[in-house]
Amino acid sequence: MDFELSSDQQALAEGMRAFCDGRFAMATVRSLEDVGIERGLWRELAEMGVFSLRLPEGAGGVGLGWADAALAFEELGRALVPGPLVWTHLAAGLVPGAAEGTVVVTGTWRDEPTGVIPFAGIADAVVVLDDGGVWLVDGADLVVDPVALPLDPWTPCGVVQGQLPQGRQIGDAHAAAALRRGGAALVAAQLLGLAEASTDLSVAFARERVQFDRPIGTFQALKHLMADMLVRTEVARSAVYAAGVTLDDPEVGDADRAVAAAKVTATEAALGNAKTCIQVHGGMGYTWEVDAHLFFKRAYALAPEFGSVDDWSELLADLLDAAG
Amino acid sequence: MDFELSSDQQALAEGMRAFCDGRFAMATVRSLEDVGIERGLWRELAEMGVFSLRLPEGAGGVGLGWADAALAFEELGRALVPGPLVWTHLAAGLVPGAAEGTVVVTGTWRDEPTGVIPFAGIADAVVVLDDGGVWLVDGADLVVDPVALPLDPWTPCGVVQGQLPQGRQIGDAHAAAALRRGGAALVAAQLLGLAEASTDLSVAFARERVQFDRPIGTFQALKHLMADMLVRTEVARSAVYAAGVTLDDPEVGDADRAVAAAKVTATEAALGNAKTCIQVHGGMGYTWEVDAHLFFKRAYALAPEFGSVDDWSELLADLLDAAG
Amino acid sequence: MDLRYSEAELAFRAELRAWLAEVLPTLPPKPDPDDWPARRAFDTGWQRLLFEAGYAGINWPTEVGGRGATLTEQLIYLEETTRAGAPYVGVNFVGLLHAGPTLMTEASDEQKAAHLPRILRGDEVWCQGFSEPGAGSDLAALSCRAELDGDEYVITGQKIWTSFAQVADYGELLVRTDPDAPKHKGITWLILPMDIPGIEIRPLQTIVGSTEFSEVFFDEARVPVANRVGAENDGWRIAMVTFSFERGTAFISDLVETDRMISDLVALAKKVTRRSATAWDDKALRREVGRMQADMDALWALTKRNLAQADRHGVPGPGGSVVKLYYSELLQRLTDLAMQILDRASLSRTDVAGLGSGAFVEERLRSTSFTIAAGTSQIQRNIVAERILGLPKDR
Amino acid sequence: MDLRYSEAELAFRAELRAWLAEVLPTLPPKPDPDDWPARRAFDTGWQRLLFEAGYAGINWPTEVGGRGATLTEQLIYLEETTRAGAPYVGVNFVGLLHAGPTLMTEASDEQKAAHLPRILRGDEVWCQGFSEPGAGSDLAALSCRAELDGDEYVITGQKIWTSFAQVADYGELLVRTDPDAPKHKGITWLILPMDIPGIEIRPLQTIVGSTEFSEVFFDEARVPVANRVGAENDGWRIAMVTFSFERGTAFISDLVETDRMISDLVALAKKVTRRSATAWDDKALRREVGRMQADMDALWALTKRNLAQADRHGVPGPGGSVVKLYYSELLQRLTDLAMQILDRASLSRTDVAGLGSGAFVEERLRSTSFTIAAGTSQIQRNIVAERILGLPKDR
Repeated sequence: MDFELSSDQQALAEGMRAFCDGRFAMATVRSLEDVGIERGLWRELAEMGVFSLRLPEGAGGVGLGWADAALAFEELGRALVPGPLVWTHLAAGLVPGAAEGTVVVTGTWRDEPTGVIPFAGIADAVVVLDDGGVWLVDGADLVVDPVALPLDPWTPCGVVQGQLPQGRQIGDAHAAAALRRGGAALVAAQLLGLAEASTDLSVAFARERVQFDRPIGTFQALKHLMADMLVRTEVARSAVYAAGVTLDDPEVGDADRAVAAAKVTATEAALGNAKTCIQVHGGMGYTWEVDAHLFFKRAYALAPEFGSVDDWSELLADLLDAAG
Repeated sequence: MDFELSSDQQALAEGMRAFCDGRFAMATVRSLEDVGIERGLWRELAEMGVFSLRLPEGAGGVGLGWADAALAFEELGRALVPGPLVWTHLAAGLVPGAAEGTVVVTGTWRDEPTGVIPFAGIADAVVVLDDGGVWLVDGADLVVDPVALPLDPWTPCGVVQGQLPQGRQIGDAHAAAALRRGGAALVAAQLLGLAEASTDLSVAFARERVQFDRPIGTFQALKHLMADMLVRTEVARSAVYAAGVTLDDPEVGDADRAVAAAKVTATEAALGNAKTCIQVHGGMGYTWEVDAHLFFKRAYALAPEFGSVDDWSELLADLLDAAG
Repeated sequence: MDLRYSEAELAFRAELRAWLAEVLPTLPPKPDPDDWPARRAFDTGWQRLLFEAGYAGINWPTEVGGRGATLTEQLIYLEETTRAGAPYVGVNFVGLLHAGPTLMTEASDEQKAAHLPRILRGDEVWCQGFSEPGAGSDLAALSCRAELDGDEYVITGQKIWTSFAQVADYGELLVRTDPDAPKHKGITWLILPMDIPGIEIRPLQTIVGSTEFSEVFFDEARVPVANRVGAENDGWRIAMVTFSFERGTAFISDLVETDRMISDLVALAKKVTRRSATAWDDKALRREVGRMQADMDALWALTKRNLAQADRHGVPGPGGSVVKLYYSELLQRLTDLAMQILDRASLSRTDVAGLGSGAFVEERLRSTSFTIAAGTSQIQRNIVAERILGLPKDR
Repeated sequence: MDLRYSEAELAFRAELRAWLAEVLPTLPPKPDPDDWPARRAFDTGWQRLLFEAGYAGINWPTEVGGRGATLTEQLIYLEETTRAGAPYVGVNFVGLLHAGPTLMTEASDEQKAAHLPRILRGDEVWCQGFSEPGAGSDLAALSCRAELDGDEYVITGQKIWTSFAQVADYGELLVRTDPDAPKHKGITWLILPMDIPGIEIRPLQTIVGSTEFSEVFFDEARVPVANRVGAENDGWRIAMVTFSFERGTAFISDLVETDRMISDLVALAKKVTRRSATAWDDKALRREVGRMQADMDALWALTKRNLAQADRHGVPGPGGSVVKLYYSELLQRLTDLAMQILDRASLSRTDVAGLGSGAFVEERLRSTSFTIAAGTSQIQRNIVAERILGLPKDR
């Protein structure tokens, strides 16, 4: 047992970070307001292997596992890269063009009651999960009313009008469950990245900002708020990495349970840290200019994806029940 | 409208505090460990009017209202006076001798699943509430197994063996509901008193205790913990007083709703403050010698009485539902 | 202790309610939040209506033309106007609740006569120039300079978080007149005409995308010495006098609205379906909502206690800090719970599927500022700890 | 990243498990917690069994007679012994985990030879004399004096929170040898024989009524200079060396037990009836328990990360402070939830109605100390903020 990044994993994470720093600098991310996706950048993500990461090398992929994918998605979360990254990643191998970045895929659950789908109207295809399997709906076959004012301007959404089309089946019930599990793990990784980045932003500000003749980071009350950010982040990181490893090697634990721990703790970390990040920034945290609100909005936008904290907590309780 | 203590109420509260300071100094309270009740002191409580406070003057009472009673019970809570004070107060006028302090009355709910009754085996009589009414069981008719190690050594308990006797009916269903409501309000008042006293104890300690060459009360982290104690206390105080006033004058609001707010906020204040009180005291807070644990144990001992936070929160939701 | 309204209070409520029922339907539609001239026109129009009906300056003494209402009447006024959906005080906020009260106690008779009647009638709009980029929680660290040149102060520097700057006629301005004095001792309070040369206003965009606040830049703007209120370098005391005007009424409208939001949340939860049941069938949610209502009812009772204590002793009891701390966190909890219930519907700031969801999402964003503005929760806890509990100062 | 145990690790686990299954049934019954001589006998007897089986000093290097196990083996050891209900390290705690490791790196060869083998065999019990009434979180403020008189130190002062003082043979003692030096610079580390004259031990009663801790009073107690470890006035550094010995294994037993408590809570909730249903039928409770299990599983994963990082870099990654902060609060939340479920059954510290409730009530009381002992949560947050996040020191 050695629950520490291998040197390959270290290199992967660093590579992804360097890529994001270069191609998704904050100014670039900011420029994607209201659209979320720029096709050229999307293809660059594909070239970086974001979507084909877990596809076998024979199928044009990188041949890596879930734990590696989690590291990549952590960096994408940290850099606030927008778009239906997880859905398109999951679709790679199932939907032609997804892996190559030529087809943008988003997704939903058939029993989602409000009809809201992130990037509907923008994405080329929509994957639909239900108890019976995985279905593919062409973007052109959806009638979508765009959300006028999305919570996260980098996550434009559409509301499906009328019945969601049945679509073409591209996977069985087993595959649907696997996508839900894997999707939750990767969203948890993005949330982890958000939690980290908002901690860094808070700490940097608190070291610079002077009030009462000293950096506000010397005030114990703020110090302790930020200590709790670090604690939440490290707890979540452990769960996210463990979920990745368990998805890769089911013998080391129950994959559903590991994913539940990841999604629950990473969501709490991202939301809790985003709130604290605004608070630490004081009035500046309430301005559009400071990045704090981007983390806040993205954390809320990702929280419901692939099952909420409540959903996964209930599932964990069911597992405990079954074990007891 | 004038939601501030009248001069009579001010005098009542001060009188009760002086009485408690004199007759229930901490050394006296400490001496009641494992027994909870001393008959002589109990009669002094009766003479002070603790039990007969709301009985009409014609019936040998003081003729005051629920709001006044709440002020008295706040002081009893603050001074950690042990015993089934609320049950005996509620029994005054229903159970001969209760008002005079010659008969100690405790109580329970017929559907209480565990059979635990505080002061069972010590009290002379047990009031039982159920959906059908109010019932009186003679202490001698109960077979009780004393709890070997009570959570709060000043709240010895017994576990009823076998079926709880039916008892003699002394009130109808309406009276049972009224006793539950009034009892919850007075327990909330006791919890408020606990919340206050544990704040005072913490503040006094934090002003004196020096670490790192300054009183620990200068450390912002502790300061903020104590600020939250004060906030919880004042929120709870407002709800408790409002519950008393509403019980006295049902035209000013829904009594159940007012009592719910009181029991919920006072329980949270007492528990939250008791925990913080131990934390502020550091290692000393974990010793028997310092009083912090008395507040902690009493808060937990009173929390379930006359309905828990969950019970009253659900009732409040039902009221909202009905109103909506 | 008495929670019953007197006959006079009930009559006041009835009369106000009748007037609101009559006048509100005659109002023009609410303007776009970013159309500041329209907002000024709307808010000052409403103020004029209040003035004509005798409700203007509800808390101002009758000597200066106010209503001179009791605190309970003020409570009723805020409760009824909020419930009826009457316009907020809006652009009249600084004039009516901040600068006006300061002028009343600290200004010369000429200054009072020049401004107070116009504020009451809605003829004059004020803004505030207190905070600066380097002086937020630490307001006394302000550095915007005013140098005396003949009978004028020449002002250079910057202010921030100035609401209504775009449409204000005057600003209450704190400037540093003695840079060598200890920081609280070198500050002066000026009446700033907003139309003089040397002032530049740059709106700041908030996280909800609004332009509620501005930055105001001063480049040798010249203000007559006659516009000084009180003595030179006595401005800190004067600013603090203003803060002490609060009598526990500050959050009443917010509480009324939050109370309504709890009921709205129940209605929303009954509409959101989760598998076969509604969200409201979820016991955990019901309990959580019940608990928030308990907190809300307690806060409402606390407000009444604060008013009663302010009435008797001149200052509100455990202080506005307690209400602000508890209320701002309650609102965040409430809107967070709504976000959970809404699940993917929370991704839209406008209503989805007829749920009435937009208001909750909007308020989840907006409420982030409630633990920051007008004294962060950290500053409020310091105040509670030091001024109420008597704990020693940090240093 | 790899969570699979190697063949060697699996073999270690199997062998240990077999040994435990064989030896545990032969142990005498656990003694009364307040019967200290019996506790010493029981705990040192167990230590002797460990020693004979080759498990003593699992984390000690083989050079000094320890097992020299890898960190993963230590994890397995702690996991298996806790799961099997084996005795705790008990009275051997200070010797095995604190004083022993210090002696290994800082003591003379004579001192090592005199003590290390005896600690490993369970022949020698140690206690700790660090904290004082005036030196808790601020340990360096300690004032217990040692004055040199010939070849002896004469000690006068007081220590507090000393576990096992009643039955210890030796104590690791921090004394002030230079009162004029800066506070960290005048401290010396001594091996204190507990049987010398001038030592008085007074047990302190805890809130659970136990005598886990004592106060130790010194009235001119004389300790040979030969008992000094390291140089005079170098004691603070030596004490810190000991703290740095932690490799992320400190809370493993606690985590294993808390994990089991969550399962026990499920079992309990299935037994508690509330009206017609059981507590476990309550969705809110299930969700809450599920969430705690998520936190617990994450903490367990964090522990494995800490161990892996300690293995590679010599120090555990984000530090024990993170685990301690999160774990101690999780345990308090868990036991609080149990108190709510138990309702009036929470009034008894012993089991009621066959619920298995006593352990939860007891732990609710006991866990109050977890956010205090070995560095309060406030001190831990300072450490995280300053040492991990690099925020500036308070002053």
